[in-house]
Amino acid sequence: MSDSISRRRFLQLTGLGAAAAVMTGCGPASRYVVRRPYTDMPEYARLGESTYYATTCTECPAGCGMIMRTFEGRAIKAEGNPAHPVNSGKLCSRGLTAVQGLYNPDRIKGPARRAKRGEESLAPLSWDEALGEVKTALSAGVKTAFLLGLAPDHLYDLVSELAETAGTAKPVRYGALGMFEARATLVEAARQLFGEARFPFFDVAGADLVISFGANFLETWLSPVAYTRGYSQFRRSFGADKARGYFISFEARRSLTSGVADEWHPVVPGSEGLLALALANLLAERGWNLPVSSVDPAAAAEAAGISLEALTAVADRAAKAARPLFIPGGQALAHSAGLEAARSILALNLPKGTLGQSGGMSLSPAAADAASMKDVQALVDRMNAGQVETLFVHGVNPLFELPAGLNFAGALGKVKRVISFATYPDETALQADLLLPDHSALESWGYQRTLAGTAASAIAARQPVVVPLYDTRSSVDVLLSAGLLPYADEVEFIQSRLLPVLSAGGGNFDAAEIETFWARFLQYGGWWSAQGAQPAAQAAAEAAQPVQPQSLGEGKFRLVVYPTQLGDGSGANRPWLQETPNTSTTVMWNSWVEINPKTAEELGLHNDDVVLIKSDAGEVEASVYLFPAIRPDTLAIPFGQGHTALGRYAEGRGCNPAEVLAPVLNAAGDLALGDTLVSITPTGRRRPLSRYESKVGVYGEH
Amino acid sequence: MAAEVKPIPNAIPSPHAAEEEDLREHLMFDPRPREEMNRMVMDSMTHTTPRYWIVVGILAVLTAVLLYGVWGYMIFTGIGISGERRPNYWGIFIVSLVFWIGISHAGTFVSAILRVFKAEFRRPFTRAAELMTTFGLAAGALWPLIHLGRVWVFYWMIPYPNARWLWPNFRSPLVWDFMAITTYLLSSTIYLYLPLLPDLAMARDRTKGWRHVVYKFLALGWRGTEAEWFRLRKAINIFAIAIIPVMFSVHTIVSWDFAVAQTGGWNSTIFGPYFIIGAILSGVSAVVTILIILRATLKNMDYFIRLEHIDALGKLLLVFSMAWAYFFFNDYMVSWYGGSEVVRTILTFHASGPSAWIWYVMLLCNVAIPWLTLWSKKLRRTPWLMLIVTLGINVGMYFERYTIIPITLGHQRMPFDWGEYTPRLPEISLALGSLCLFMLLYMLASRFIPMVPVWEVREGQEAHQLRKVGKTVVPSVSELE
Amino acid sequence: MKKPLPWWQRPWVRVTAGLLVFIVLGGAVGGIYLSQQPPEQPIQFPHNFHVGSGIPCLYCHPGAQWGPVAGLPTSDKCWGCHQQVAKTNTSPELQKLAAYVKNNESIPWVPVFIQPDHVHFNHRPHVAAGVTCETCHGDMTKMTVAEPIRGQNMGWCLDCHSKQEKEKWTRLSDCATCHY
Amino acid sequence: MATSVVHMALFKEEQLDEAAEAIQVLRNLGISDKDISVISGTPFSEKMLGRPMAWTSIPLIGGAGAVVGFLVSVFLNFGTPLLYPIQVGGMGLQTIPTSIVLTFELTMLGLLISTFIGVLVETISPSYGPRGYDARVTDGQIAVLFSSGAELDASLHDALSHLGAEIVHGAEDKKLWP
Amino acid sequence: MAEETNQGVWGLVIDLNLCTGCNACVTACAMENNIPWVGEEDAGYGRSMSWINMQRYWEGEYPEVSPSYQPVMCQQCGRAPCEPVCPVFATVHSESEQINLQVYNRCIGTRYCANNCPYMARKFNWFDYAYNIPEPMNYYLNPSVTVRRRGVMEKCTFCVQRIHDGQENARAQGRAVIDGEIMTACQQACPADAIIFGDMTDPESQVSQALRSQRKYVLLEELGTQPKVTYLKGEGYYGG
Repeated sequence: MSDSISRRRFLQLTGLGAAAAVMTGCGPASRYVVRRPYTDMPEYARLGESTYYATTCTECPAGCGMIMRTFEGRAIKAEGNPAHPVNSGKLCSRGLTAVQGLYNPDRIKGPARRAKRGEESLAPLSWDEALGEVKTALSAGVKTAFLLGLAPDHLYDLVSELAETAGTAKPVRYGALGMFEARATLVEAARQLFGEARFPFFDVAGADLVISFGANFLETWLSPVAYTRGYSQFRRSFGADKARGYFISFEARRSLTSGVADEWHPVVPGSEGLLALALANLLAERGWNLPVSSVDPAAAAEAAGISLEALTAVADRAAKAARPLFIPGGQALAHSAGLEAARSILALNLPKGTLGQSGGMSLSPAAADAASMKDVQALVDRMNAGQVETLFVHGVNPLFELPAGLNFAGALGKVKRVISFATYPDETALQADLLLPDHSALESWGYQRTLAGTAASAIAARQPVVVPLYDTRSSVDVLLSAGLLPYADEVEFIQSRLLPVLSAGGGNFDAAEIETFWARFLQYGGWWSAQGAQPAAQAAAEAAQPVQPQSLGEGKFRLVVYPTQLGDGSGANRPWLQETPNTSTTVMWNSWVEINPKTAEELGLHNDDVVLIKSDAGEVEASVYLFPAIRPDTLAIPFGQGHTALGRYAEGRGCNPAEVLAPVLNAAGDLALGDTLVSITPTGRRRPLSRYESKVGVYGEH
Repeated sequence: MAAEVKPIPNAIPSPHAAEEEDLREHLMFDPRPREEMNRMVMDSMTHTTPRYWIVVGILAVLTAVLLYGVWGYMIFTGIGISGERRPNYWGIFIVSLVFWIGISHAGTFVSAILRVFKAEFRRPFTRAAELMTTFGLAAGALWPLIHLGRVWVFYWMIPYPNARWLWPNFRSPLVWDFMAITTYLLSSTIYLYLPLLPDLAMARDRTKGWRHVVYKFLALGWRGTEAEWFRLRKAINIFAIAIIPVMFSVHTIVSWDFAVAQTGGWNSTIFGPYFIIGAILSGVSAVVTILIILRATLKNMDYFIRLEHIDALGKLLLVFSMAWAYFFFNDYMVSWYGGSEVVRTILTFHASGPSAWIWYVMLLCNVAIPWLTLWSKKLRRTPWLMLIVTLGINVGMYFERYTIIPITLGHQRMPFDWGEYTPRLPEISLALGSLCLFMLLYMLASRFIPMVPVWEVREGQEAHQLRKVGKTVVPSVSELE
Repeated sequence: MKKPLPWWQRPWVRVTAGLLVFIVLGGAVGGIYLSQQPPEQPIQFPHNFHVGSGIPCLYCHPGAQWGPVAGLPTSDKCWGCHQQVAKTNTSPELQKLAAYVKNNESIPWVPVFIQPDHVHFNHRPHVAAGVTCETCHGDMTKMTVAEPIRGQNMGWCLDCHSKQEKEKWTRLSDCATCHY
Repeated sequence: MATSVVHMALFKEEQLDEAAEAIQVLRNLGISDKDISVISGTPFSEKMLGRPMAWTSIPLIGGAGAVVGFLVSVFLNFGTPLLYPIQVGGMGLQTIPTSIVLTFELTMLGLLISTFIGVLVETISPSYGPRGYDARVTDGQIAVLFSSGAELDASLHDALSHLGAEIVHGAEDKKLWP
Repeated sequence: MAEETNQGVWGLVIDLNLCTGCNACVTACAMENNIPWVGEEDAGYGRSMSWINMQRYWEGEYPEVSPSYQPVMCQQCGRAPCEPVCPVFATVHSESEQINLQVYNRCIGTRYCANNCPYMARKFNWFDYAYNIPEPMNYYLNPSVTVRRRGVMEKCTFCVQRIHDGQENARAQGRAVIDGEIMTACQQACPADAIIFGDMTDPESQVSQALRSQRKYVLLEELGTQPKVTYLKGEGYYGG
């Protein structure tokens, strides 16, 4: 503990005064600028040189290791942690812009009370009063509900413990990324096949053939940096040992992931399960040990909108491959038949006997209590029934991320007290009665279990890299302040949770007692075991029931909603994420609707025409982008824009496609968002999209 | 003066009166006493109507707001208020630069080249053309400054010893530009001033008050002694000969701003002469425009500036329009034949892209209209038509530069980075502002500088005599030198 | 009638012209002079006394030997000695130091030798190459608060760089050495 | 000729022949060419009036200016890159083709500016010969100025009047430039 | 002290076989080099400041349509067309680092260099974008990199500040720079390891090894600019 205190003190002493100096201009005016030196300089600090802290990226639940470069008390640059098993020193755009979240000018600067929900005006609140409110709320027992983000972190553990010991309701978790990935479906399929509810991990690096069913594993899927690393190895050829991997993708639109595929088959969304069964039959013909189902490959190919030859060619290629890998992605699973599809696709990985080996599938060692929409729906039902007095919201923005058809907003109105721990003034915070802002991730302690980015068991460490900018307080400390749990503060809680790991051993470092373990844990950026876990013995794989994709009515289109670099939408307040062009379309700062040029021509639509996309659940407006690589019967809208709150960089841009998603669940309890059918109506208006690519010549209409 | 040719005194009635009457259409054969001409010129300078001052006032306000106001605003906010973007890093600013520098070629062309080749019709309007050169350069020299991102450090382009040990990069065409424009501005101003000395002395002798003081100062004590005339003639001769290569070099260097770049569509050896021809075409047509306006608005000018002059310049225009078309064709022909895909894409884009109308207007104004009208003597002598034609040529030439600069820049080797440039209001305002500045300077100068070089006209009239050959009278030109 | 003087000989013209010249020149000279003045410091720190009593520069500014920035001493470092110095209790300047230490505030020093943003200066190679502190910072035995060296601009840097060995000149004259 | 007075004979515009005649008359009367000067509003060459050739150093000054401009350009092109060598674009430090441009411009600038300076200097430097001025000169009249002793007054008057000149005795010299 | 050893020639290799077009390099570059964002309107107008253009080209017709990605940054030409045209030596060839250098404070904003860059790698500060970053977001600005003001051209520098840091560290420790020790920000972030940076004169360096690939090509080789950035063709589009 002394360690932590000295760290905190150092950070305070470093001060923020020096920051101002950097920004002043280069003219004579900046000649004399006041500098505030340390009052007491820590011995390891060297003036004018950067200090690096290992921490964990919290931009998505993957849990990449991050090294933050700090300079004179300011966080300067996020870099990957080279020792971390998930990302090996690499980061994606979201992680790299973490500092823009930390220093976002629109952060909530202190605890506050909102007189009227939905209004921006706030009354200041002291932390003492705030803690009093929390204490009252927690004492209500089961009438107190928690809605948390997807991250499997220490807060979730704490709230779970709180639920057990103090009798509050079990925390509900939700995240838009989980919705798009249909995590519960994936985990449930793994449970049905292997008997354990774990996330599968696909060792792309060692495979020689990857067949993806709508998995955007190079963008946001589960652990994109880890999979991109694997993809990089997959694509390399090491002399005679390993040929360059071959990548086949079944997806309705050519996403960034499908974009680099050697073969792309634009299949009807929802037909992936059928295709997998057909592929199984074809492979069984070629000698694979797979249960044969009644699916006729020709009929399946037709239903999927591809040719039988293409499907047979895929089967031939797979039959020849030494280590083929079949990846079920969110677009294949977020359907009413998603669970069957997941099982069919996962089952394809079994016959080659590569489970747990290089180039094969394994199960993540961490237990996955994947959150599903079913839980959220249950929470909404309880809220509607008036069984929730206090709702704590942390790390999730349900009013933005949930499909509007669920009517979370209406349910929220029945909750007496909504307490938001939000760091940024998001849509949910706008409807909260109390704002008890948490530190931003770069200012706080924590740990996070790694679920999907590695076959090894790993716990990533989070530590503050700068002194908190504002009068914020760690949510764990806030909850502990009620005195219901026997921990003095956050760090003590975390350390207590690390004790089992300490005793297990076999990780990247050894420590005799918790103080040393803690120091090293922070220094290395986490603890991870050297060995990957083997998957359990497989259960008998019986063929899933074939389910035909939904039929398309007249004037209706299938809708693909996919997450971009904005992730679950919380990235929308990072100006550089907004200005990082979407690679496929190069659009920045806004939402668009992807339409096949041929369809657009039939509908008389041009680039930048504003159209109304309407489903049974709702409607949104966006500008048209003629996208050459999407099925003519499918539209696609990126997720993440359309904020009505969340600060100056996010507000009022684009549309939120969650508003058109119907609240239909599949067998595993995930939202069947792929079943959404929409119609498209021109509005007659134009709104030019901000595109990075050329708008004249070969790309645009003159 | 050839001794055997006895001048036929104007006063004596001639047996060939009818033929003489025809010849009187020419200024040179329609002499008036020097005193009267002096008075006419002085009247043109001193007689102002309220309308004149209203126009000057409006122009002054427009210049202040459109040019200096917007420029100041741009300096304080950034050059982004213009429509420039990647890849069209140069837009109207450089178009206007090339345009005004081009305009400024006319003065030297009319005054120096025609002087060296003793084209007598030049005499009454050399001054007007030289003024156009100087003011055109004054308007043009603003543009390199306006277009700078950080105009407050423009002096880093000037070679001077400094504490940083740094000199300009003399390998940069922009430094050549800077030097060439400076040289041209200085020498054309001097070249305007030297032949002005006798006229300033004339004005000095005919004015009182502040004008007298100023003219007295400017005339440098001119008396008209033999030595002074001799020196003046010497100096003007040196200038007339030396300024011609300077003029050619200036626009060649402006063309090198583009031609030395590897940019597709710019990298062409033909750009030097192409630009010069274009410059002379636009300059001469601007001279015609101005002469027509001067003739219509300035007092007594219809005596000095006659249809014969507009007619003669019209013929020149036709020649230059043809020469321009030749170079234009040449540029296309060679690029097309060379088969460079980059250049072919650009040239195709000129004629078929979203800005193709600019290309067509350019050809219409520079080729079609001049060729259709200027062949006819009758049309050449119709001032309002010539005004339209010459204004059209200048619009066409502006569009030519527009095609060459931003449109070409938008279509380079990286198709992903192609772009289209649309000028924004501040840029257009600046361009109009510089036009206002030019007009303002010209109008003010017309009140202050004798718009006609009386002594040169008189010199010409002295030299032009009628001579009887056989049964008729023919003009004979002798030289006074 | 008295002949009026030409305009350039009239007194008011000449006086105005003189005034203009004076203002412009005076402004320029004054501006340069003022920009070279030492700034107001929170404590009138006597460098001459400290250096004179044998304290090496690197004791208080240790960053110069290992990194880009020499650094300003922490108030703890000052107090380490001064709490044992009797004069601390009597001198009014030292009372300010005592106040800062007592309130645990950092002393708002104003750096005198500071490069603009677009210049990246690194002390270490200079110290390693044997450049003494006085070369750039002047003789501190003669100053109380630090005073700037006149005309410390790019030419000043280059003057010294050009005196180094010829084979180093390529690197020492390279723009990227300081500007990036 | 300390005692001599400057006289002026004014001829009308078209009386050029008479003016030339008058100069001959003056010469015949023993007035030397350097005591005669002619001022006119139109450039008549010396030959027309039968006067000795004037002399000017303007071409020399101009030439000298050109040389100075050339030398400056040589320094800028070839000297300054040595002062602080900076490599650009794989070119040499001193490049001949680019230097030609600047050399030409600066040589011309030197030539033209010094020509003008020559005019300026020669115009404002004191000149010899009889001085005097009449504003009618800029109206095209030709003034023959000469200084002579009083003893010649009568004969001069006759001869010049005969040629049609208007004679101004004791023409005064106006201060035409500050 | 290892003084004045050969500084080497820095080179960058981008393996298009591995590049997924994820744009992490673009963001990493922006975060490292204080590149400001310009907002929706200006970004759409072509004023985005990002030093890496992630170029995306479509080939073929649906359903055989496929994108290809090519990150294009300043190619650090050996014979850079941008350099000689600058009137004030604001863009020069750095002899000691063997890169093409932009001296921000010397730039007067003629934008000629950008016109003359065939790779369109140069970006211009049309407004005071970086100076208008609201407090406290400007706290993350990297003190090792000059914050550019309006009217100044800028471009990829091969993270020259990192090169300096690495060399300085090595010199302070009296050793030569180790291959891989100096990383550009884009290379460091690239999840696919498609970007390799290092000394091209060292035959053992990763860059030199990558440069022996048959797949290598440079952009617009016909212009003779001698770029220091080399691309390796994507294998999907490569016959051999």
